[in-house]
Amino acid sequence: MSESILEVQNLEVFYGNAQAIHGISLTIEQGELLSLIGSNGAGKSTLFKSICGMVRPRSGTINFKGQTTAGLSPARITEMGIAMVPEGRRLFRSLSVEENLILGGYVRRPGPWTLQKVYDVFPILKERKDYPATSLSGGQQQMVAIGRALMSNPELLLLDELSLGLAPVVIKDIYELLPKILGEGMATILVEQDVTRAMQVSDHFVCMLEGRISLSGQSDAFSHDEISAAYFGT
Amino acid sequence: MTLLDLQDLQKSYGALAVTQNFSMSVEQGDLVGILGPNGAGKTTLFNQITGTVKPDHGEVWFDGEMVTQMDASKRCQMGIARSFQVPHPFVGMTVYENILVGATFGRSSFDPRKQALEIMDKTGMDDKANQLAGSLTLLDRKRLEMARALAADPKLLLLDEIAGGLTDSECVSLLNTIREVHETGVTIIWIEHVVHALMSVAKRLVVVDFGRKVTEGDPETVMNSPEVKSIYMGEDAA
Amino acid sequence: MEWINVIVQGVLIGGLYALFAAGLSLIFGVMRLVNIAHGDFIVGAAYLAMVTITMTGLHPLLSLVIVVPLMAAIGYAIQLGLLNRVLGDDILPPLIVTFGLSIILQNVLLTTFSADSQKLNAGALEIGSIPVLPGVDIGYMPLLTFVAAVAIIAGLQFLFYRTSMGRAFRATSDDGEIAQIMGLDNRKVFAWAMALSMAVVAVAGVFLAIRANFDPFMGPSRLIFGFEAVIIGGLGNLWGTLIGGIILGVAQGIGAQIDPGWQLLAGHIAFLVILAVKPRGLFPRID
Amino acid sequence: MQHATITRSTQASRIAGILALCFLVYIGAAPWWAGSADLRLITEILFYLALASMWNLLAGYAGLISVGQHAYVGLGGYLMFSCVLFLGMNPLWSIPVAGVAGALISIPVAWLVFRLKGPYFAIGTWVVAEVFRLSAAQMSSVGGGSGLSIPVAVMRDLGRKPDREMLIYFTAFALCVGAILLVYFLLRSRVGLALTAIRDNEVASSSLGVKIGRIKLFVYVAAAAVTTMIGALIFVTKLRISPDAAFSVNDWTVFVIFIVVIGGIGTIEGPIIGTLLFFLLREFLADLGAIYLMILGAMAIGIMLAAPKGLWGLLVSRYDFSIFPVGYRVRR
Amino acid sequence: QSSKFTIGFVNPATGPLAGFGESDQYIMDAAKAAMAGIENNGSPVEIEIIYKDTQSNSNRAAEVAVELIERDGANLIVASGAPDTANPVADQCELNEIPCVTTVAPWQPYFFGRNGNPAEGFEFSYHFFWGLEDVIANFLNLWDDSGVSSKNVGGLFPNDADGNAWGDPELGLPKPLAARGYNVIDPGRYQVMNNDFSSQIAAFKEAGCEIVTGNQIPPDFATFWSQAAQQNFNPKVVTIGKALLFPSVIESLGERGDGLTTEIWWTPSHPFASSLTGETAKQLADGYTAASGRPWTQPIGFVHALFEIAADVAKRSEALDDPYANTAALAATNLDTIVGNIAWNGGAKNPVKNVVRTPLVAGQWQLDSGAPELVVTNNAEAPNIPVGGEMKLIG
Ligand SMILES: Nc1ncnc2c1ncn2[C@@H]1O[C@H](COP(=O)(O)OP(=O)(O)OP(=O)(O)O)[C@@H](O)[C@H]1O
Ligand SMILES: Nc1ncnc2c1ncn2[C@@H]1O[C@H](COP(=O)(O)OP(=O)(O)OP(=O)(O)O)[C@@H](O)[C@H]1O
Ligand SMILES: [Mg+2]
Ligand SMILES: [Mg+2]
Repeated sequence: MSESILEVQNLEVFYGNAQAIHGISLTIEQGELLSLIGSNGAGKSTLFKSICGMVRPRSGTINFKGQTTAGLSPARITEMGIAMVPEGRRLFRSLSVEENLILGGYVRRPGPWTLQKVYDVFPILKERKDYPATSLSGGQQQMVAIGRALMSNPELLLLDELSLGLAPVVIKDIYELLPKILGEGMATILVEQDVTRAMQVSDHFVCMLEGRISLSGQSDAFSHDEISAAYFGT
Repeated sequence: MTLLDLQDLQKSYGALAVTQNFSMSVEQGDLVGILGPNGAGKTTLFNQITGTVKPDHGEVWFDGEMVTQMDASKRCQMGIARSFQVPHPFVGMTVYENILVGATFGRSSFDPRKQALEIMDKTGMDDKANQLAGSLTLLDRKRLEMARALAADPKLLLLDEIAGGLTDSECVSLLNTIREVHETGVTIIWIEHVVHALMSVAKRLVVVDFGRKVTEGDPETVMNSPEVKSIYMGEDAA
Repeated sequence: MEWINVIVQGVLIGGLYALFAAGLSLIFGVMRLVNIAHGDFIVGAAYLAMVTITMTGLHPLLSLVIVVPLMAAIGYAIQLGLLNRVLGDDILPPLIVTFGLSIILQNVLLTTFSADSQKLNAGALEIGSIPVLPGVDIGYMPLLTFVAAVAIIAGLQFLFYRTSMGRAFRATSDDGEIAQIMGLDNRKVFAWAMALSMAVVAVAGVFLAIRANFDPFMGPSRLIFGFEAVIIGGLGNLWGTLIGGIILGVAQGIGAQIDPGWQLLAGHIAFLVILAVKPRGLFPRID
Repeated sequence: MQHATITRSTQASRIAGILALCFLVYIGAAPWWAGSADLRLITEILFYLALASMWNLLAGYAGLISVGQHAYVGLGGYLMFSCVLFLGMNPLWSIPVAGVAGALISIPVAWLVFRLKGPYFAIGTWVVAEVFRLSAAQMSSVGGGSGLSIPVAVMRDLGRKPDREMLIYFTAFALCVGAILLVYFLLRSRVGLALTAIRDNEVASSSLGVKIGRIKLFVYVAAAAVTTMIGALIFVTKLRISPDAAFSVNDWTVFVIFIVVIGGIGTIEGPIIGTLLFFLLREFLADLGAIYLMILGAMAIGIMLAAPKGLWGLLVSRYDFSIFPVGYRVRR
Repeated sequence: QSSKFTIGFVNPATGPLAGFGESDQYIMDAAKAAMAGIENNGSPVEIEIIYKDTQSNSNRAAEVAVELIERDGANLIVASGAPDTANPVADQCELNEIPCVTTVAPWQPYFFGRNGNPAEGFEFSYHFFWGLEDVIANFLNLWDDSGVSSKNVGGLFPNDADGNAWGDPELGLPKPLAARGYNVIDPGRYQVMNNDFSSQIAAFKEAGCEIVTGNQIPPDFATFWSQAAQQNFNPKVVTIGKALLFPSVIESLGERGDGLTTEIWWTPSHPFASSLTGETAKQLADGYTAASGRPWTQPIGFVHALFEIAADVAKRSEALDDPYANTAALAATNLDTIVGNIAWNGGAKNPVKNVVRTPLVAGQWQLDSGAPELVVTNNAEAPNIPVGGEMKLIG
């Protein structure tokens, strides 16, 4: 019996008539950091949305902690322990920084992450806690998005385009904090444009191309060229 | 002759500055590539050139006229056409009708129906003429983006990430189309993350980050600059 | 003195309009729903109060204890069972559904209660007044209505900006999709918003019914003032709604002073002039 | 490659077109086969069909959801009365005059309401209609709040009863057919192409050179002009006008909206189906009074839940088919 | 052989004017039963009554009138329920050449509102009700009875057919009131369903009015009346037309309904009897109360009279299927009905062609017995109608 926390099998997702995901299967173990790479429009965000219940797959199964998520509302899935940092941050613009964080803890799952803990990791957020969230700089906003996801004490954290629009130095900071953030036991899937960086932090990787998996395996098992071929489909 | 001249553009959304002191000029017949990290402000730059977004400060000159406050439709009729990064097809219309919109309302065209047919053939969409645009695959949506823009008979064509998600052979045929269009005298600015595609046609590259122009120059030099390697390619400058 | 009286009475009427508008503003802000049946719900609440009073013999103001939760429950059910299913980018389906509700409600009230106009009798409260200046008297009821409007708006403001439910409302209104993955059930959040809106409707209905006669068909003519107040104030701004109501009331009062025929016209014209100058209202909060 | 051709109709639509034409001729000949009562009913159906087509043009094609079109119906009525009473005009000749005046008046109104978007626009148009109603009530020369009747002598001048009815019928027929053809040809023209594009995506259409503001204004003014003319004719048959009747939101806007959404918004055929259904219901159920109205409301809700594209939309989604093709087909 | 006579009946059964149609069904059924044995030229007549609801909408009133004429082949149309119903129906009948009898609208808004020319009158439309001159005379009688000192009278006139006629400076109340020394304070026409009477109240207070008069719909009066109290305006006499017709309205005013005065067109104590059923006014009212459990209302008598006239025409017409013959029979009516004698023969009671004036008295709602009771307090204009009590001042 493996420790796999999430199992996706033969997933097919459509937007109207357009198919975005063509039969994807993957598993992730407890505590593992999986990086999901792939060019624009490969279907990474769509996969995340399917896991969270924001889009309904046409076929295939998603099992979280051995239990299917089919037919569950996104709210219910969040309660089960999945959280996402969405692409483009998508903070609530009429809420302050602190309110955004508090809302992240809406489901009140028990666990290590509290407001105080988030402020400890991102001290700058405490200084800005009463500002409207969208008045922060891009990097700070990304911190809020991460903090908001952590507040639900998830067992599986989905990070979509973690370093999108961030200055290199901010990215560096976040990546340095990443092990501390993830701590022990939290499984994580990371989507990242910055392939090299993603490979450095992850245990395994999956590369997607046009809705299919084009390459996957141990993060350190492939050369840069092999990965880039899978990435661009050359 | 300078076709497009951007002078000291500034744009912010609230506290977020997405275009900062941006100046750039493009000569008639140029083929300029723009690259930069996600969220660098490239698309926003296009929006300011086409008029869907008005800059907070600065001027846009096109074909010798100041167009900063002009409507998007007026600018299109002057000869600026674009494709959208997120394809915006008219989902309730067929492919042909989509292209016909460009041909009918774009820069002077005396027989829009015929022109739309020609463009459709040129971009290889003829076999999907009667298909509803809403039912197209991503790839075809992107092709349609370009076809529709071409139908408007532009002097300046703005392409926003149209090679993403294309296979190699598709990419080659796309590059051929772009070259053909360019040879007919159309000036092109192309935003692209597929660097090798961009490199193979662009005469000049402009790198954008945080809404600022980081470097610009001929493709080889730009791509080899340590700055670009680090901020864009995620490679160590060393 | 005459003009002072006009302004004072206009401000007081503005309180009533703000009561009509507060519930509208709430759901307009949270879910972008244009509730055409809002006016009819107000009238429905008045009838509900009437039935409650006949059955229990309570004072009209005390009947709120029963009418408010009842209306809130009705709102919750309507939202969950009906309106949630038509909410979306297109504003037309919810508009049509509430149009349909409006017509149904009017005719249900008509067949149940007949077209006779009704009134709730609040006894001495209704006719008493406080003389503030010679020629200027403030009636207890208009004052009470105004105070209720201020209290309700302050309450909603508190709820909206200081409580967890308010955070849920704002978050869902900002980005419903992401709110869901924070564990919020959009449909329930909307249902609560509608319940709250209907609780305010209940208060508005009872105050309206004490102030003046009501009949099954008077909803739409009240609704339009509510909408105007919301829009003048600016979307999503509750205090703006109160100011919108007051502007309407005072404009109508000034119009009436010139010629009673100008009373309503003056209110509408004030509305149109404000929109011509500020299409998003005076104090927009949400765009 | 150049032997590709563009067609705008299919075999099926041509056959349907011919059938529709036959039906049109049959309806046009109604004075010869219908009794006086049926003729009046058909006249009324034509009014509603024309009003519904105009509202559909606005809301279904141009995205202008107006809840204030009764402003123009009432305006038409009052313009007709003014022409008859003050200028001594023949009531039917006053109709084109009303149309022109309606178009002119709608321009400043458009300037005002176009500043508003979505729900604001809807409410704004309603308020404008209220302003029209209240203003009419202030004008004592046209009866103020009491209303006014057309002198019976004026109507008698139009001819004896059968002649007069035939004359009114043909005017209504011409207006209604004109309204539908206006929509049809407008949609087949570049305006239609632009409208469909705008409906699908405003940003993309304006980037392709579509002048959104101008097109919407054009459509609004055209709809206002036609609605005003229909209003003028409606009140020729009513004989009497009062602000509440002329600017009745239920009669001239709510019912019209119901017709369009029940039939299918954004199609030319939808309002036709909707109107027929509406009158069918009315014929059988109107005597139920309140219950009839409840049924109508429930139907509108039911349609929105079950088939948001209306009955015609439901049909089209099953069988791809159109009597009034406005699209383009490429054949080679 | 029997011939057929179809009576079309148009009235508001639903909507804001539904009060006027509240008793329609009862009266119609009773009338239908009573008309069973009618004969015309010795042969039995089969009477059919077709009822159409206007939904209180004057557009629809015109529509249903046409439907009755064209579809149902009505031989005679009867209608009541304020000018909003009577006028459009009469207009359609006039144009479509079908005889028509209307009531429950003062004759001036009926006649002049339809562009009537007193010299010519109408061809097919006939009307019976009282007129403004009656209302004025009665109101003046009431006020003279009251003995209030101030001669300033506050006027509340809405911008509708009734309000404009009542408030008209030439043809309405102001001129005749001035002739008797009363001065009408008229701030202007307000829009019906008004919710703020502050400016009127201020004007009345300023002028020291002790009398308020006008013509209002019930909701408007209720609003005015509670605002008056709130703003400390306490007139001694309040005489309002239309608003104070129905007992339910008075009931809804509670204590504040006591002492309000109004014109009275019909009561169970009117000394008339039905030509159709032989019932007295009292019997008719009691019958309705017994059947419906509701108090009597004034329109009962008038709606009943419509059917009396219809039955009379059916008896006398020379050819029941000929509109001209029916119109001629209608024009020649001379019938003692439950609202008095009706004859359009150019006598003293015909102010203009096609109109008969019915008697009008004035009275007061009194709450002495708990339930509101409409008491005739002045019958100077129609002495045959008995007085039921003394008028008292409000407050
Ligand atoms: N809401 C939607 N409606 C229709 N198509 C969509 C929608 N969202 C995504 N798509 C399409 O689905 C495909 C996969 O998109 P997705 O966003 O999952 O890609 P991605 O790998 O996350 O790309 P990126 O790197 O740009 O974030 C693309 O073709 C995209 O155009
Ligand atoms: N309407 C808007 N309101 C607020 N912020 C915006 C808006 N449009 C763009 N932005 C922000 O401006 C920044 C630049 O966006 P832009 O789309 O120009 O980036 P880009 O360089 O095209 O990125 P990509 O490579 O991902 O397409 C982003 O952070 C984006 O979130
Ligand atoms: Mg993505
Ligand atoms: Mg971009």
